Amino acid sequence: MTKGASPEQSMTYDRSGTGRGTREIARRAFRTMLEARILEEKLAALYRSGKIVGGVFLGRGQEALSVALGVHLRRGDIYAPLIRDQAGRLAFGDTILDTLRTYLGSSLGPMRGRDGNIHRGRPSEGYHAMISHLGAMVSTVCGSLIAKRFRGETGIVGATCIGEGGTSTGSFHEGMNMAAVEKLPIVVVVANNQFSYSTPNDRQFACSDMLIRAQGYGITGRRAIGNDLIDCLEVIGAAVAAARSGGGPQLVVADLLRLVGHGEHDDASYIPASMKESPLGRDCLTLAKEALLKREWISDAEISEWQATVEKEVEETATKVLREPAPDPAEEEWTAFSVVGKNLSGEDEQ
Amino acid sequence: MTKGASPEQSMTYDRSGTGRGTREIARRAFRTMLEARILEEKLAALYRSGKIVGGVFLGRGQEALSVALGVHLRRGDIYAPLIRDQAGRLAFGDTILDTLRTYLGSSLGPMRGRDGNIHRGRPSEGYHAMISHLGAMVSTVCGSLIAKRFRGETGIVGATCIGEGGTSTGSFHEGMNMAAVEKLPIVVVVANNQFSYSTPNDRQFACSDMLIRAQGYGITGRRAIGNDLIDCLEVIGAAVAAARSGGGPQLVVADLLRLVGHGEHDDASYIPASMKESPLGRDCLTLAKEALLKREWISDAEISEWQATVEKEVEETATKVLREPAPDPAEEEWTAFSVVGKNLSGEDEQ
Amino acid sequence: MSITYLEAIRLAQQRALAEDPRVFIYGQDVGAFGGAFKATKNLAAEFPGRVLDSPISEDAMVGLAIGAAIEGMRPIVEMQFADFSTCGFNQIVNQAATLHYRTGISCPIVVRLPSGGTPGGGPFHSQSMEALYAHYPGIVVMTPATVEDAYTMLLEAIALDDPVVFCEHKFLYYHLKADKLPEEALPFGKARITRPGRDATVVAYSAMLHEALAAAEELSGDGYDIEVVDLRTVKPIDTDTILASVARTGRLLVVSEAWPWGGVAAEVIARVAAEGFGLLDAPPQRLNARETPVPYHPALWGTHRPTASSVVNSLRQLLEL
Amino acid sequence: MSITYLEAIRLAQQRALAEDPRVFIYGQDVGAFGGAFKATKNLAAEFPGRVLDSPISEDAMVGLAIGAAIEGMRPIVEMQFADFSTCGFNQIVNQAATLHYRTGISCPIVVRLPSGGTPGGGPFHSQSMEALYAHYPGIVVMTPATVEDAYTMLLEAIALDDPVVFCEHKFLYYHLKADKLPEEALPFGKARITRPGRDATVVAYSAMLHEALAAAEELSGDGYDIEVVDLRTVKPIDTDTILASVARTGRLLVVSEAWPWGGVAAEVIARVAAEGFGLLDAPPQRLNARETPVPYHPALWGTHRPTASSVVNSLRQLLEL
Ligand SMILES: Cc1ncc(C[n+]2csc(CCOP(=O)(O)OP(=O)(O)O)c2C)c(N)n1
Ligand SMILES: Cc1ncc(C[n+]2csc(CCOP(=O)(O)OP(=O)(O)O)c2C)c(N)n1
Ligand SMILES: [Mg+2]
Ligand SMILES: [Mg+2]
Repeated sequence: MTKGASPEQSMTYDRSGTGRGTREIARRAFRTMLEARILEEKLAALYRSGKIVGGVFLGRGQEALSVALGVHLRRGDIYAPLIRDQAGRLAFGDTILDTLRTYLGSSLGPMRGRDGNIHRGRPSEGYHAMISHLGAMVSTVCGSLIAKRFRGETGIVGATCIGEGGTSTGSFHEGMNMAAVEKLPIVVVVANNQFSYSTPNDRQFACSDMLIRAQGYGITGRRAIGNDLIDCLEVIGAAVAAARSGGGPQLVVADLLRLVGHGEHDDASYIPASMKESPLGRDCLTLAKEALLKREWISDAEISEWQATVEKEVEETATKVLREPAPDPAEEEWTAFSVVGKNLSGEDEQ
Repeated sequence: MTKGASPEQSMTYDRSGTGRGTREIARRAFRTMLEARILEEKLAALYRSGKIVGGVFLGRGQEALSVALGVHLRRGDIYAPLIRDQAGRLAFGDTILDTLRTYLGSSLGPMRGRDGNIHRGRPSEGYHAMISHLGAMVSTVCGSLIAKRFRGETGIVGATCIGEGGTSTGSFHEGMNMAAVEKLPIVVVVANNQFSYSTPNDRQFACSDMLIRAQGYGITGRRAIGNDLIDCLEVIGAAVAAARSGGGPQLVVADLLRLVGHGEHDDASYIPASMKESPLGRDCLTLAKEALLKREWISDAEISEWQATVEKEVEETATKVLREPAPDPAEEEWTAFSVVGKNLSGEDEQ
Repeated sequence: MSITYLEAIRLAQQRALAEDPRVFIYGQDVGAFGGAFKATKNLAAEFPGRVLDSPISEDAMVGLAIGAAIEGMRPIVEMQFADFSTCGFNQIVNQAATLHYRTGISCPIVVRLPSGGTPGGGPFHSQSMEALYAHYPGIVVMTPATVEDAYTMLLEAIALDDPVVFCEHKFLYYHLKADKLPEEALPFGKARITRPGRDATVVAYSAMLHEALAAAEELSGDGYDIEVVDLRTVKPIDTDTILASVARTGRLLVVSEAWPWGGVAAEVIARVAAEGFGLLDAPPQRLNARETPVPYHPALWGTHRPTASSVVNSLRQLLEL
Repeated sequence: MSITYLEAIRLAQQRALAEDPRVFIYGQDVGAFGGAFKATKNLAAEFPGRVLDSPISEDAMVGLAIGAAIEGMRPIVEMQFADFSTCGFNQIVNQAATLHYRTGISCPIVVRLPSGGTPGGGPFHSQSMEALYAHYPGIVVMTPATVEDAYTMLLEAIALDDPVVFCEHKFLYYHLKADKLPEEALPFGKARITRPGRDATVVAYSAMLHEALAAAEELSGDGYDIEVVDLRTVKPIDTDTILASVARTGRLLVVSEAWPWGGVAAEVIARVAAEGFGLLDAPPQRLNARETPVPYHPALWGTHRPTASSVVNSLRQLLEL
């Protein structure tokens, strides 16, 4: 994983657009959203054609929020993305190649066919590989930040995302409370897409506003407009900057809609048309394009060029990965122990 | 268990003291506090003399808060007390006899020597028997309330208590959120005694005020002065009445201090003297006595008489229970299955 | 009409809801959506207010079921995947399992676990957790392998006064079909001799029954006559039926999709070794999943779990011992 | 000087903190208070900032340790009682245990579980949870039975790259004493023949070692010569040492304080039956706790768990088989 992230990209984003970094950050964010969208369309196609087995879980409609976090992180930061974070992952430094290798189970990918789809990461590079159990990654990020504190590393941020449904887990609560007690530089972004799988929010929580929970933990809360890239960049940029400079944990809550099913097997027919047609249902990619065009930070020609470039890369990468070797059961070590345990045990000969 | 509770005792408590029930409720609450205090002193003595094995966990200093909940509950309500709720238990209908039998492991007690001390209850009478794992009883109370809702029973309340430390458990969070989603008539009382075992609040949570969490769950929050019986009766009385009449879940938070160790093995030397000497450290029993005497709701003579009566009952009951048979291993069924499972399985012959 | 294993589970719940007002269903997306696997499809509409979507709170889901059971209800909790039951583990093993012993009040809850591996399921959507729950006293653990058993055993689970962890296998959901559902069932806790034989006994359960049967079929081509026992319920274990089978065949192989350490296979062998030592003509053997998390890639997964062909290999070795 | 088992655990942590800057301790009341059992007494003062009180959040406590381990630390998590580790179960079995397999990054955390029964402990302060964790691939499970092992094995656990569940027995905390602590230790995963003998092998671990030794002593009065094997580490299990012992004695009894179903005893017997069948002169037997929650009353507790006298009974039966 070569992280695209570099120090200057985390300059505070400034809505007025006068700051030097602002335009560049927005451009990079938009390009990454495009990349995520195109890549995910390919994943869906590979799933439909039976090339990807298991499931495909997309972030369509949530790219603005996701990318806004990824784009503000730097080398040395910790990032534990969740289900709908293709855009944030790419911004943090994950690649089209690693994504496809993981979904297709290539033995050359970071997960070597052992785990798949969204359950990927490169923990040694600060990129945690989520487990499925929602909420579990909050405390893991806390732990990595504690380690950095022990080592005296400063100016570091840890970040994770979760859906509003995931906030109902005990694990999420324990992690948030712990982060607050330790005053860790963590940013937690809640993507409130109104449904957890099929379950509407009125069966998930009863507070009028999820953001109030920040106060309950004693941490800073911020609201972002989930399908507005400019707003997401600003709000999350501020949250990341605050955490980085000693402001303690930050909770960002953003309303939006996922514009696909929970997974590609799901037609999301439970999302009412009225909601899809409301402002919440507007596609963040379209909105971002309009906003950046209006500001003349990108041109139509550039977008077309980016689109073509990314499409080509995605297609070529998919073709390549489809030819890569599947993991060979005969070559596998078939042990869950690391080297030390393995050498000493002989447990695995059974 | 014969519940002392009767319908009129849950009349709304009225601080002005003009309501008919107010005086009676306060008198009964005070008498129960006295009973709890005397009983717990006996438990401590039995522990010191080696008669009680394992541990003894007392509620000294927390009787006002505890009793204020128990005294407002009725037959048909659900009550899941926790560690420091001797007073609330007695008010709900638990007895000196059952308490001593459970601590001393008598085979005639409700737990028959199988479980002990605070882990007692009579679930078939709405009195849940806590498991040790903190937070776990919130959802159990929710479940009993759901059952009553299914059966169309109304005017029912479920109640549970927890220390501020227990609010850090995922289990607590899940239960609170679930109660809010289901709009259940539950009252949860948090006894914020500043320490969970030895851990001070600044290592347990970071919010300036635990009460804010009520909003985060979308439920009503109320604050009580934890060592002020009159205030506790009023605030918890209002919470119970609100829950009973369809007002949904209620969170009551009260600051106080436990005036003993976590268990009788613990000298609580971690509690700073300054805190003990602060208003928080004032003994609720003394304060209640003063308040009731001032209002002329009780007299010194009455207190002396109650004291003598209870001391006698406690002594006599202890003497009796100490002579009761211990459970006989040879008579035990040694199965965890109920009748059906047992008859059908033969599992237990191993 | 052809009924799948999944449909049998749905129909059992439908019948229980219809016949017993104490029954309700609680779980993520089980309401209008009908559940992640559609095991509760249409039930919310048919039984208004009795099939309830829960928040993503496995601990509280089980806690709620326990509290309702105390008050006389018969709750069914659906875990979205067995693997997520680790988050409700404490309530199951420390509250539900101990309630009767501690208080004398029974705890008739059913926790449904969509279990076992499927291609592409990976480490967190594939687990077989029966041994975890069976280790604790007080929990009945069922592992139906057929459409008929899925139906009758789920009804049995709901009727039982003890907490039941009901391990239904996702791989069987759509693959397995039956013509009609039975009215009669084997008694609670009884194993079934699915295929009688003389040369060796294979004890299996859940999806592994079918691998064992396929292996037995293959070996019949070589003239071997393999007896296959379906445990059906793994806690309690029907040791008598197993011992009677081993008495006939003298050889035992236990096949399980779960990890070996302390699993059903270990427990069965420990019992047979202790109680039926003299019946054995050869060392009892087991075949389990490999000692790693369940891998994502189908090629790895196919090697990770026992299959008909690995059962055949194990049986050939056993027959030569 | 006389060192208790508990003090050995404290001293091992002290040494690890002194020698390895990557080590820190995290748990409820472990800081200034020194832990519920005083296993971290004075360590917070001696190593400022490295012995931290946690909130009552077992899931997050383990999660924090995992995240720190990813970044190269060597965290020790103290559960206040083993029984509460059910609340951190998911992080241990699904995150810590799978990390190396999934990502190639090892997860060197130690989770200390004050385990086992004591008089008056009751259902929720007495559990022996080794089998639960051992069932999952990727977790090392240690169960020291002596003061010396408590010390050296905890140091070994901290040094190990794999996650370790360290089951220290509360009953041994104060009862067991040694004169000094060893510098040398048996290799990782090796069982110890604590008492050599010819007539039967008793395999035990943790507190049960001492019941087994007392039983062996008693039976020596009758002229029996019992070999006692201390497993020390139950995952992995040192099958070779067990088989070698059974090869000498021909008879096997496994004693465990945990419940029987799928426990260490079942696993050991399954291995010996499969790999050492021909070595056995009699059916291998096990002696476990009874199939109920751990009872509160000492009289019940004393019958619930195996004791020297029940071990003697089991051995007498075994010797006559
Ligand atoms: C502890 C746990 N329980 C259940 C699941 C199954 N599950 C996976 S995604 C999901 C819905 C998540 O909803 P939300 O958190 O709102 O995220 P979204 O899918 O809307 O992005 C569920 C229930 C899980 N992953 N973890
Ligand atoms: C899940 C869980 N973890 C740990 C414990 C051990 N424990 C028992 S009481 C206690 C402290 C509780 O503090 P608090 O909730 O504030 O109640 P208090 O004792 O102050 O009344 C702890 C940590 C437990 N009972 N449950
Ligand atoms: Mg959502
Ligand atoms: Mg407290």
